[in-house]
Amino acid sequence: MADVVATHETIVVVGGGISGMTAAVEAAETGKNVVLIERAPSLGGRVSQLYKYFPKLCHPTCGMEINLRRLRGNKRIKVLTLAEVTKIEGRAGDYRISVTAHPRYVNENCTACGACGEAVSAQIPNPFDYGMSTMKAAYLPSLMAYPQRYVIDPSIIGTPDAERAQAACKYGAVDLDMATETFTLTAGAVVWATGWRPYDAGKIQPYGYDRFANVITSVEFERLSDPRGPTGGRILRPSDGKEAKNVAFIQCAGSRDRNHLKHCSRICCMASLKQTTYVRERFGDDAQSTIYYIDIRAIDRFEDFYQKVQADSTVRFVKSKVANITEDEASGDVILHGVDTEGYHRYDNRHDLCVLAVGMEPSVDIRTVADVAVDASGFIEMGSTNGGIFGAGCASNALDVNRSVQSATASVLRAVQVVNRVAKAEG
Amino acid sequence: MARKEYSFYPGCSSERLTSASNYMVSVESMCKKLDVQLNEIPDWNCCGASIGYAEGGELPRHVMNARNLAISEQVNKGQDVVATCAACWLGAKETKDRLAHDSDLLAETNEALREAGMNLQYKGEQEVRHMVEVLIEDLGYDELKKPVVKPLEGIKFAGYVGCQTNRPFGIAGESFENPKYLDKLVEIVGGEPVEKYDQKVTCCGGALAFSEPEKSQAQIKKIIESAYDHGADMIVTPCPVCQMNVEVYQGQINKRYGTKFNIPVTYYSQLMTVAYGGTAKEAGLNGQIIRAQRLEEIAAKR
Amino acid sequence: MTDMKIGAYVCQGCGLGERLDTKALTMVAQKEGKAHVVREHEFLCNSQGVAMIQKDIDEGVNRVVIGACSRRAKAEAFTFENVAVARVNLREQVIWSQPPTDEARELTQEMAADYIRMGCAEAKKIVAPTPNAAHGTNKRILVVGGGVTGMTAALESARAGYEVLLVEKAPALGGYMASLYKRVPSREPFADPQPTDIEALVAAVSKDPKITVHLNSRTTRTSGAPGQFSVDITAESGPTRTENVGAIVMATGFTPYDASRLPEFGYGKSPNILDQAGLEALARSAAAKGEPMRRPSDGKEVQSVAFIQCAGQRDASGTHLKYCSGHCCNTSMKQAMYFKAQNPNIDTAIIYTDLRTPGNGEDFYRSAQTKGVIFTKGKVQSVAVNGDGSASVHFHDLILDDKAAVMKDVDLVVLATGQVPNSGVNIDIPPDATDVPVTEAGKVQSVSVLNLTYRQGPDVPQLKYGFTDSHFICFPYETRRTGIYTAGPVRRPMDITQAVEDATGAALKAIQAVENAGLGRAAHPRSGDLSFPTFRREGCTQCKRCTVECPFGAIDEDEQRYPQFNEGRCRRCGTCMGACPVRVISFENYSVDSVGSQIKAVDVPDEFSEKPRILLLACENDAYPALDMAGVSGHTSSAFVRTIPVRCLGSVNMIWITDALNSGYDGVMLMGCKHGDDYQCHFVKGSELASYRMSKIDDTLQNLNLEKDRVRVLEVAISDIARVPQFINEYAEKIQEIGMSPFKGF
Amino acid sequence: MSDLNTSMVEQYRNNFLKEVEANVEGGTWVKMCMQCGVCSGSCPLGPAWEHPPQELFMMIRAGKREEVLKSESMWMCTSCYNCIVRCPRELPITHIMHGLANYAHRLGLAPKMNPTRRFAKMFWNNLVKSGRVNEIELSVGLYFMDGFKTGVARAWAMKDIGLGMLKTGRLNPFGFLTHKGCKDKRGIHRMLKKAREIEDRRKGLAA
Repeated sequence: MADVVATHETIVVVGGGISGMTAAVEAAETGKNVVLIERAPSLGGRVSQLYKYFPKLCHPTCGMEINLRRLRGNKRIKVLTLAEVTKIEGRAGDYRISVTAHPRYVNENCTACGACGEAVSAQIPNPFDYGMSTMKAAYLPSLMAYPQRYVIDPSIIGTPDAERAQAACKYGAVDLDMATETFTLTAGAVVWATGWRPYDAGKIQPYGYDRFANVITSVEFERLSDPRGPTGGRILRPSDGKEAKNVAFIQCAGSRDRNHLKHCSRICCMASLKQTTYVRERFGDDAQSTIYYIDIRAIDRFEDFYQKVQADSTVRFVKSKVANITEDEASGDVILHGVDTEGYHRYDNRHDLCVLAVGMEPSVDIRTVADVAVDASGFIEMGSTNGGIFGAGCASNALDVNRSVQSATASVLRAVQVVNRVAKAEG
Repeated sequence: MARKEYSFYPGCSSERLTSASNYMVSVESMCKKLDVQLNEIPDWNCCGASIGYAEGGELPRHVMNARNLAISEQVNKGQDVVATCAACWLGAKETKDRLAHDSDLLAETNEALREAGMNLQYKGEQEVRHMVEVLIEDLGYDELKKPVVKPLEGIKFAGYVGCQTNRPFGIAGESFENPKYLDKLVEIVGGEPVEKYDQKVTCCGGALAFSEPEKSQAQIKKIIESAYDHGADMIVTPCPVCQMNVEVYQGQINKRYGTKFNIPVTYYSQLMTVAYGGTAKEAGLNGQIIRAQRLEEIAAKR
Repeated sequence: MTDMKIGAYVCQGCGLGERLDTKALTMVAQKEGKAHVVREHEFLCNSQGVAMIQKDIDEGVNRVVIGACSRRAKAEAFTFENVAVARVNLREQVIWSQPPTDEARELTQEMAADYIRMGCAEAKKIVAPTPNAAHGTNKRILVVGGGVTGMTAALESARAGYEVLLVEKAPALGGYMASLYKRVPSREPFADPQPTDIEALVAAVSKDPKITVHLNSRTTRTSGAPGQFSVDITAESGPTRTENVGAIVMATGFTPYDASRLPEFGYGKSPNILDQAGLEALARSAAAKGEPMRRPSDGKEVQSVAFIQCAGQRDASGTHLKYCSGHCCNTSMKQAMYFKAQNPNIDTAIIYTDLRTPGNGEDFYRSAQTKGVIFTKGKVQSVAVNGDGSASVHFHDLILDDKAAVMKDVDLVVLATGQVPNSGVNIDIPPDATDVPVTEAGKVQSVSVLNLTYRQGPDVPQLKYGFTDSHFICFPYETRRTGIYTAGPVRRPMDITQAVEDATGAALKAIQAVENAGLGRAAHPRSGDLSFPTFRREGCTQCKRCTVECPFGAIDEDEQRYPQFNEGRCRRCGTCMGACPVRVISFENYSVDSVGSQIKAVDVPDEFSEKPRILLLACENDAYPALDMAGVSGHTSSAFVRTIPVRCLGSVNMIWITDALNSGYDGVMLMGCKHGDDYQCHFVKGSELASYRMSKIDDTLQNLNLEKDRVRVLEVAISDIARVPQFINEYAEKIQEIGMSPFKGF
Repeated sequence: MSDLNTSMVEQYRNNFLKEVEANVEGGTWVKMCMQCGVCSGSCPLGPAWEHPPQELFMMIRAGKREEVLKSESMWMCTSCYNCIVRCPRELPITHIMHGLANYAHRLGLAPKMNPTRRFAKMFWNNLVKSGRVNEIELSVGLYFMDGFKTGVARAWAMKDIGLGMLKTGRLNPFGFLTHKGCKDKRGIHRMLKKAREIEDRRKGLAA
């Protein structure tokens, strides 16, 4: 990566999701040089795996297109994909950042013509669909992938498949000799935007995510509802491919729970409210959605959306933390057991599918990389204690997309302050 | 010198001619085979059981358990306390747990303890553990497999863990909803565990067996039905209360619900004793009201 | 201006070479497109290909036509300094949208040829834009509002090295936060109320050499554009000074919802019934005196308090605020803790329907419970005031389902009322309107904050409920007034922690605005665009449509009532260009002519050819990418369609459609973004205006006596990858059905 | 027995909650409940509860002293600990239920004829007598607690089980005579007497 030029006036942004991309373009459009580092082979992050955003029910790719255009057209931004930050040393205005870059086995000659994908036969689980579908081992990570370049999966390196991929490429873009590189970058400030990961639903034992096929997570449900997803958006349940018209949503699956995550993950209520509209969109009046909740947290104008969903006759609300789930082995249906605490009503409700609104936890433990203050949940604490390293988006708190972008924009100013001080000092 | 020694708290139901005497017999045989020595706590008393709460209240129950632990600290120095009964284990462990976090309660407990003989004082020096914990953690599955000479081939066991061996403390590394250790033990002795036995941690209503028979028997029915549905030949359990309830009420349940239940309910220790080559008597199989014939046959084999 | 020299380049990579006769295409470029230089290349986007083009440029080529992949691909490779580039999308929208069969070959080639013609036609009409010389360069930031949001914005801007002007209408800095006893905690362990530290903030602002503070002052006139705003600051005492600034952060905060509109909760009937602001005052004065909190009515030491959540909020009926103010649950817990700190035996009950403490607020919730604050899920029906000054709260206990639950004889009742934004005048409500929204009525005053001299009104447009929030999830700082950013509770209901974050973000955007204004670059979403609208004064009929329709209020009127373009405020969407009936408005690289000539460049076969021609004008932000991705995904669509990307449907000028129909096209499709409440148009009003204009197309069609179906307007989202080709094919069938246009060959 | 019974309780005020916090095992946790109901849904005897745990907690906060203490509900607890391990707020619900039952029982408010209350009393007295449970005495005592006739009937209904236990050597027919129990019976009795005194002192209950 000798071609990466970074100075004490450079802002390094770690994480290429919505927060990181925002931070990168906002900083670059303020006239700063940026290196954007993403672990995956393309930018976009978790939001690119969402079908729609609440409360507008618009599509994440819409904003993504604009951000990518801003990014493509801006010479101040250098993007590194398949790269991970392993260590950050130094202080505000003078950081040395160790980076490990994993091989893509495809160079910049790639035109994304797709020939290698056709040549390869091996299928691998598709991470974009959380493994609910498979894809060729030479692939374009997504239709919106940036960089718009194919990836050869390491699993086929050294196999005839890899040779076939190389042979199929007319442009010498497939380079099987690529190897892992490690190098060090200089930076004045760091925006840490590594985002969140869904809480491990298997740990919530009473809900049997690890035992019952038709108990899935909210992020998986996004893929099931997306026309570009594994079921072409036809909400088919895993056990038998039957249409899931009667769907249960369990709130606080892992959140607000001393046995799991003690914080409230903020987005889950709105996410489930939104997902009832997917069921409605797909099955019309045959849809049946039930939300099991403790408190519906639809703050500020989100309240409008809550009231809109409440008005939908196909959606039921049950004030209850579900006690446990059992499976009807014959049908594969899930049966939720518990008590509606508004007036004490016991239920044993049968559903086609149960969606766990899983909580958010930071996707990376930054303490393994840098000396930074975090809260009890591992989110980066705001404040000056962190020198020139600033948390952005869900690395700093459980936030929705809009607040993540706000947070990213704010973190850019904090980074700009640092590099401007440096610039002044260096004259 | 045995390879392991423990301070042993048998509990009321393990005495001669009591409801779990067969458990006791098999535990003794099992431990002999495994070269584990149990040193009974002298003049131990009842744990009070969970049902003791109404009349006993809080402190008296803790005091009862503290007395046993204090005697153990005095007599069986440096040994972990081991119980075979879920209630005894839980009672003692809860007391240890509460007294460790509540100095007032500790003071009050010792104040009362002084009234008993042997000028006792509870210090909380010893761990309180269940026999199953000891087997899994101190010996380990591999060690437990070694002595097997008569694998219990072809017998399908529903591993019924029940409540108090499982909650709130449970066995380290096991989940409350789907603990696997009983199934592992069954595998080790060559038997076949029931996959997806969905009632393995259902409460048998033991505490209410006498006072609310119809309610507890409704629970037991679920437990047995699922065992049958999943093709089990026998039920195996680590808890004397569970064993007794699930075994002895089958007749009444059949009357009440017109079912035809007649499934043996055994202890893990009985399985191991037989697999280790012990006789039916050594395994306390003669203590089964519903005979565990398949086990007896294997035990009878040369 | 040197004479035009066009270079046209056709790539053979990615299967173009196999699927198309690229040689023939270069001929088309040369003969019909009048390209001076034409070349084929087997791999145009690689270094040699690019070098080849650069060489020609160095030798005089000043207009480049690239016949290769979509403009959305390989942008880095095909950007050349000071040279206008026309991208011809032969890959995604020609060979990948057509079946790879021999039968399809002829039509595919015709398609490609047309696009080459169009590319050359466009190249003739565009030049690489250069920034307007008149752009502003002032980099000072004006912050309106001296509360925590405004002070944070000022301080953070100053720390980045920018001069700041801070205007506060009150005699002191601090705003609402200064009236708080303590604040909700912002740090681990999120257990106890925290000092506001407002004094420290005020001190920091006051002594910062880069910040100039004007107290007792208002912004009484604001004109200009990013980089060159001119602002009158008028002090209460009279004098007005005029200052120049580059960008503005509006942080005017909120006013608590008027509790006297809640007689059912007894407000006004007894001094012991307060709103949250009233309770803060009580706590402060008690603390100042070093005394316990007492009942206002008779000074009795408080023994019991009931907090009523959502008082006049989350009201679906529309009588009160419809929204949730977000902070009130935490605030009531904090206030209950005031009492627990005074005396743990004081009964403090919080009556709520949904407890809303996101993030670490959950820790604060647990902490409140640990301190003995009691939470009751219930709906309050009424509060009765007793003779002794105490009150009885009547409510429906939702857990015990007791509709007649009563909390008797409580000393204090605190109403958690909501935040009403201080957003000035709602420019969308006509002055004589009768049905004013609650939020308007709830305001203490509805006088203008900024007093903008803009043609479209004195304040920033409001989104909903008076809040000046952005409607874009991905772009929270998009206001419709370029260079003016709102932050804090005026933008959206929020607590202190969020307001601080928001202020910092808004400050960055303001700084970004002055930096870009200084370079003559456009702001989001066409960030960096150097082109700007100009108009032929002599052709203008002063119809004012452009000044009315510009979604960003960028166009004023000069003293002779001619449009006055403030390109600093302009977002380059071209809505003005679409609106102009006399077609005098244009951009250097996008004009009525540059698109019109593409339309005319298409070779329209005669009516017996069985080969209809359909014009598709597609929004470049959503529809066009969807068409690209349809190609990538292997969806095929009619070969009779000719697509032209437009900046926004708002920029579509009627003449394009009538010209197309007159020159023999058989149908015209427009694909733009969703409009209405949940609009997705990146230029806010573009697609809405387009659909409004198109609603009038029928008359035009009648005059030409053409069928209604000759024009079809469609709303598409970027994710409609599979639907877009369907729309096209359905329309192509419809055209087959109604037959060829009678206008061919004229 | 206690002036607590005559104490006036205001609805939705904290005095009953405070009473519970002072006198009931685990009582200080009642205020931590957030009414999610996972406990109520997790109880194996759920349907038998007139007021499930989370509702009892709400009733305590609402000051419904009579309804709570006179309720049969907490007597339905089987001590299975499902509620404890699932509670997101870590309330020791099982112990609170035991504590409420014990408190109601000691105040003499618990339902007189509740079978579990009566069995629990008999069980405790049985084990206290010798320091260890005397199973035969317990079961026979149980059958005959409502008099000789019903006793005979109950015993008859249970005879199969009894015989089964006898045959398999799991019941001692002569247990009445031979049951030994602990050696230090007097010590144990003194110890328990003391414990009771201390607890009553703490809870302001006259011994």
